[in-house]
Amino acid sequence: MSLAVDNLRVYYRTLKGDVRALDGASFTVADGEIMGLAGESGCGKTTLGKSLVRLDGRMQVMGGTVTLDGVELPIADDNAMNEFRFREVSIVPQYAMSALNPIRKIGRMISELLDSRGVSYDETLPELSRRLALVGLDDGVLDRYPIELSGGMKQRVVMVLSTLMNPSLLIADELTSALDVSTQKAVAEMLVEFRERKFVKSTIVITHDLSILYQIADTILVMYAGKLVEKASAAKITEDPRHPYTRLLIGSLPEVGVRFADRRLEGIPGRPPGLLNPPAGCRFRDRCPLAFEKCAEEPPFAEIAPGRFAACWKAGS
Amino acid sequence: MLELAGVTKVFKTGMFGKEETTAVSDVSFTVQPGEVISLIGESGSGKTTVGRMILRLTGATAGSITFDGSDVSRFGRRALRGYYADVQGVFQDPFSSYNPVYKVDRVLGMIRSSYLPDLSQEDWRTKLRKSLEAVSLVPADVLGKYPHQLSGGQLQRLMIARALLLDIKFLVADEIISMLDASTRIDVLNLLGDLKERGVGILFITHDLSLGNYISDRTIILRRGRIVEMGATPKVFGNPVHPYTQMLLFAVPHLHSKWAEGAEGAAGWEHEVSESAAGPLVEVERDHLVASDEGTSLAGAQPQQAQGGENR
Amino acid sequence: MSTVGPRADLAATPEIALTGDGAGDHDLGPDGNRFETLHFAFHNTKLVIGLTVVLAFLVLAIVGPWLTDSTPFEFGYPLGQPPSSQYWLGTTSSGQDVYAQFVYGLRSSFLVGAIAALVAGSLGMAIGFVGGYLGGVIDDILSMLTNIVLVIPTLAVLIIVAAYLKVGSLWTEALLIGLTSWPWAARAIRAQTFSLAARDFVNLARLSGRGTTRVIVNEIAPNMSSYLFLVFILLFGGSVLTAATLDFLGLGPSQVMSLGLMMNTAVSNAALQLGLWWWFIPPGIAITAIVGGLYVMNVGLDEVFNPRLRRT
Amino acid sequence: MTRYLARKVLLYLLTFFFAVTIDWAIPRLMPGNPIDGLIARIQADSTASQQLHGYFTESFGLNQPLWRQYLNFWLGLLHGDLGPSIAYVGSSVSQLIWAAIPYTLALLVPAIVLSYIAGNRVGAMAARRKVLDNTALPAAYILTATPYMWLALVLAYFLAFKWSIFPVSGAYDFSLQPGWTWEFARSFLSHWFLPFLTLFLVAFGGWAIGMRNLIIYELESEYANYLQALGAPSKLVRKYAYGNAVLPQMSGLALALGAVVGGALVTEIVFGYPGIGTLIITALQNRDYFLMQGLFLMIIIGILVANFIVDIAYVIVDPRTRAGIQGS
Repeated sequence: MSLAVDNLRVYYRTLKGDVRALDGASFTVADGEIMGLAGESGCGKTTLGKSLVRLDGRMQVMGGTVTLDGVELPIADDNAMNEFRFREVSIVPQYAMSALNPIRKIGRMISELLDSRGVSYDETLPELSRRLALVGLDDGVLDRYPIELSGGMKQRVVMVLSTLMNPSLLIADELTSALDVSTQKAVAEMLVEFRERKFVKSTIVITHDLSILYQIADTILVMYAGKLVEKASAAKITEDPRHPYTRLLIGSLPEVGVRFADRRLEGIPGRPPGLLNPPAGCRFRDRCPLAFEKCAEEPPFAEIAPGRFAACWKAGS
Repeated sequence: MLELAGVTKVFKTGMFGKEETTAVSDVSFTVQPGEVISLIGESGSGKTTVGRMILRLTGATAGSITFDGSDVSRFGRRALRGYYADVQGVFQDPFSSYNPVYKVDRVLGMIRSSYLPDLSQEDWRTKLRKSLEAVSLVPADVLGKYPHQLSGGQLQRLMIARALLLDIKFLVADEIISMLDASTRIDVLNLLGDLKERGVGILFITHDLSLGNYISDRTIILRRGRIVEMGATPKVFGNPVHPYTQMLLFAVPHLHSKWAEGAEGAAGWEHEVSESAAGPLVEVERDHLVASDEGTSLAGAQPQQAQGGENR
Repeated sequence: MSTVGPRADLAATPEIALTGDGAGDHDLGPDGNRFETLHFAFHNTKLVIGLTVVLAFLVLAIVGPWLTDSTPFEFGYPLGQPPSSQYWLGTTSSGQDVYAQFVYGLRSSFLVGAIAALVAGSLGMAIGFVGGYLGGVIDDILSMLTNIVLVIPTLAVLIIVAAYLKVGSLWTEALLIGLTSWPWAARAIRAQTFSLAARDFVNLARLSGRGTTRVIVNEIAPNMSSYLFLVFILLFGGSVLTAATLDFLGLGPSQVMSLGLMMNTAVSNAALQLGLWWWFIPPGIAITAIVGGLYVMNVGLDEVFNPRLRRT
Repeated sequence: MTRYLARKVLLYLLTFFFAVTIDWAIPRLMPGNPIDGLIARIQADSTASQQLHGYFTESFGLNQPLWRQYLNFWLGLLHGDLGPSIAYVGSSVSQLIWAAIPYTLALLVPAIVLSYIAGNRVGAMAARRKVLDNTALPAAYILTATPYMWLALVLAYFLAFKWSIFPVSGAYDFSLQPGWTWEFARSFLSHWFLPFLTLFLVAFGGWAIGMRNLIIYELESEYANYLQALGAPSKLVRKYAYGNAVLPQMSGLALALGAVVGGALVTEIVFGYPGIGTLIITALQNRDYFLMQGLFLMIIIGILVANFIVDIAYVIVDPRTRAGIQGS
């Protein structure tokens, strides 16, 4: 089936009060869909991604539900969630390059992990080595320590491991940001390959790099200051963005070919609001050129056209 | 204005420097006033090392760096201060460029005490206001604050304002916008454009080809410490000759055109462009040079007179 | 007997407890973070308990001697009296007032601890800062020296030196302890300096015409103030332990009463056999409480400066 | 791997050379002549003291040029001849030391090993259970802050003098001859237990604290987060965290040797246990310079060897050092 998130709210508890990092997210991701989750730093995209797998440290679910393939995920209950992790919901973390235990051979670590989840390593080994080969790694990798591999190789091992149980939903958190251009393309295309080969049903790719999402994502969901701003197909969102923030964001990206001499691009003045006590109404109001009095009332994240959503009073026109 | 000739850097590591790694080998280029040169390379290409050598933060193992005719490596403490009055740097991580213990104003105060000690309070305040305006910062928003109270964009802009206080001739900008968000990134980039119009030469170090293309007049592509392609930006981007440059341009994700299917695909893991013998730079067309390694089709290339490359 | 500097077995932990996860957490910028730091400081049970214990004994060391007119070495009191209202801590088998010995002993322990910590701390800072900042061959030599002195059981050296030198005064004893207990501090400070020296604001200071010493003093040291304080606390605790051990061996100054000397005379006058527990129990409790208080304070402070350790 | 160990050996050889030089230099550079002090103690009349002075200067070879003395010192050292003992006239320093070493080792080795194991276990558990963290940890702080000699005094006073459960002084009953008899073993153990307990308790405190902090760091490391994100049970995560945390503790072990050895010396003195400690105190009281120099060297050699053993163990346990050498 698919993923359905309804009014999910996740805050960070701090000394000075709750940081409302994710303030009401409602969206769906169909089977086989690769949804890009984009936004600038601090917009809540990583909080959203993490809350679907494992809340860490001071994160707390304030409300909302998440259902995957018709079953509601107990995201607030860490232990109960264990059952779903790795099997139904999995993540390739931002720190993939240092996610492997340094003092264990990779093969041994995988076998200990699988045993702990009641899966036999020997049965999975053929499939594991097949998938390693798919990403350009030979079985010898299983016999070596993480320190002996390059950053890129470690990341690929983590990608294979995270998707080994064919999870229904995969979260890929800032997978390409630490990579060079050459390896970036290969990693991005691998995500598509994983979907084609049914290793994962639906994927959420979290990144601030819209051009990567344009290449591999079916749809793109843009976030700003803890709120959903716009969702549409990759093509539509880049060619015909409806929300003012998306429009300005795409307008400020220098495409290869655009030069300073001939066309001077414009950034977005000002800064996103602090999320300790965010302003009422639309949170982009004080930076938005189209702002008018109605913006004082928070616009719903509504469907403005088939398959297109936006949270702006003027987005519909 | 600035000229690098055969600059090489070899780092010594291990116990008493037994092991050696060559970070930069035989890099030569010149920068004219008011010219923006982008130095593009992936991580480990040595681009940051080149920037640090120009700023005399590390010494060059071989080759020479001359600024307005005098050799930078031979500067004593006094001459170095003079050099820093003309040449300044802005670094990648805004939050690491400010000492967290002090207010951000100290960064400007250091410039005043080292370079403009006898400036009257009045002149200093006007100079400060003018340079802050040049980087579109409102003094009240920025002065008297601690680094963690400002955004990355504001901090980088303040860094440029700091350099403007000295009416510098040359600026080394090392990945200055890679930590910034897309929306504020472009404003800082435009600032470099304004600096260019004020006649300041800029070395723009980046791994992002689209940024390099957007802001620079000439481009240098570095790979593992060596120049593989160099020349006028439209020529290098429009007609890439070296396979490495072609691969880079091919891999860059565009916003409006999908990656060409086929050719590269998932198999292209860290594909090694042929590790061939390093050939000298050969002029492919006016103001467009390419390293004549194997696999470089130099159709119609003329040997670069100055380099005396062999005739192909 | 305890080692020089903090317990070497604990020496392993300060390095870990101190470095925490790098400089990142230690340079909590003031203002926004100061509120948080102070808030955590007062609510950190370990810090509060440790501080009260240490301060209590400090007050006792200052005020104690004023409350009695007898002096540590004076005889003429009844022999072997248990603690009573007249002799708060009883008397020795040779008729000396134990209370007077105890409070004067406390004073010398605090004194030796402070001086030795200052000596070892400044040596550790000098070597740690220079080695960490300059790097290269100088750093290799200094680290080699540090490792050598670190491996040598500083106590054996102290025994030999003290035996020949006939330590006359607290100052010489403190100096000796300080000169042999600096290595682990030097290593901890060097590691911290190393990570700070790589930060951009250090390069920026150099670009503003600042020399090495000014960079170390104005840029690096202030960022480590909380860290240096922790180092001093551990050095202080370690020195008190080492001084007590030396005095117990009879190698400390014999004309100055110290807690270690008390235990030495107690043992050599068969206090155990005679059951005069009030002669040798109090000095041990004082040392354990002071040093224990210091270590608990250190952990509390480390939690305050380094949130990751906090058990919230 | 060999390169890693070779570097360590170089360090230890340098340290040894440096230590021997200190050991040789101290008596000769110190103000006053050791022999005057020596003779003053013997209170011989003036003429006899003149001959004695000559004899001792001769036997110490102090009349030779400094560099010659230094050479002799090294030559003597290499032959294991550390010179005659003054305190125990007639026996050589090496004999005395070889007699004392077994007892000190019998105390040290079990104390270090057992306290290391127990300390790490308790530290790891304390990181997990709040109740332990609030009881075992404070106790660990107090223990590790306790001066060895004082804990020895307290144990001696209560367990030996007051309730006389354990004997004090000597390593076994004087009436017995050392041999593999059951009776001798019982007596030996009862003499051995209190000094061992002293060393064990104080060292134990240090390890527990160290491990508790290390485990907390490891539990928040990236590999731990990743495992938990894949739903790994906390038992597995803790097992990995412990495995990683033990390594810095091992290098800490090398550092801690100096402290525990120091502790052993003082504890022996309190219990009159016939190890290196008692030998040192007699050497000090009798101004026996040769014995002191010999003891100092023995301690240095012992610690260097122990450090080297710990380094080898570290390389075996930590794959990074091994793999790092041959790694890609």
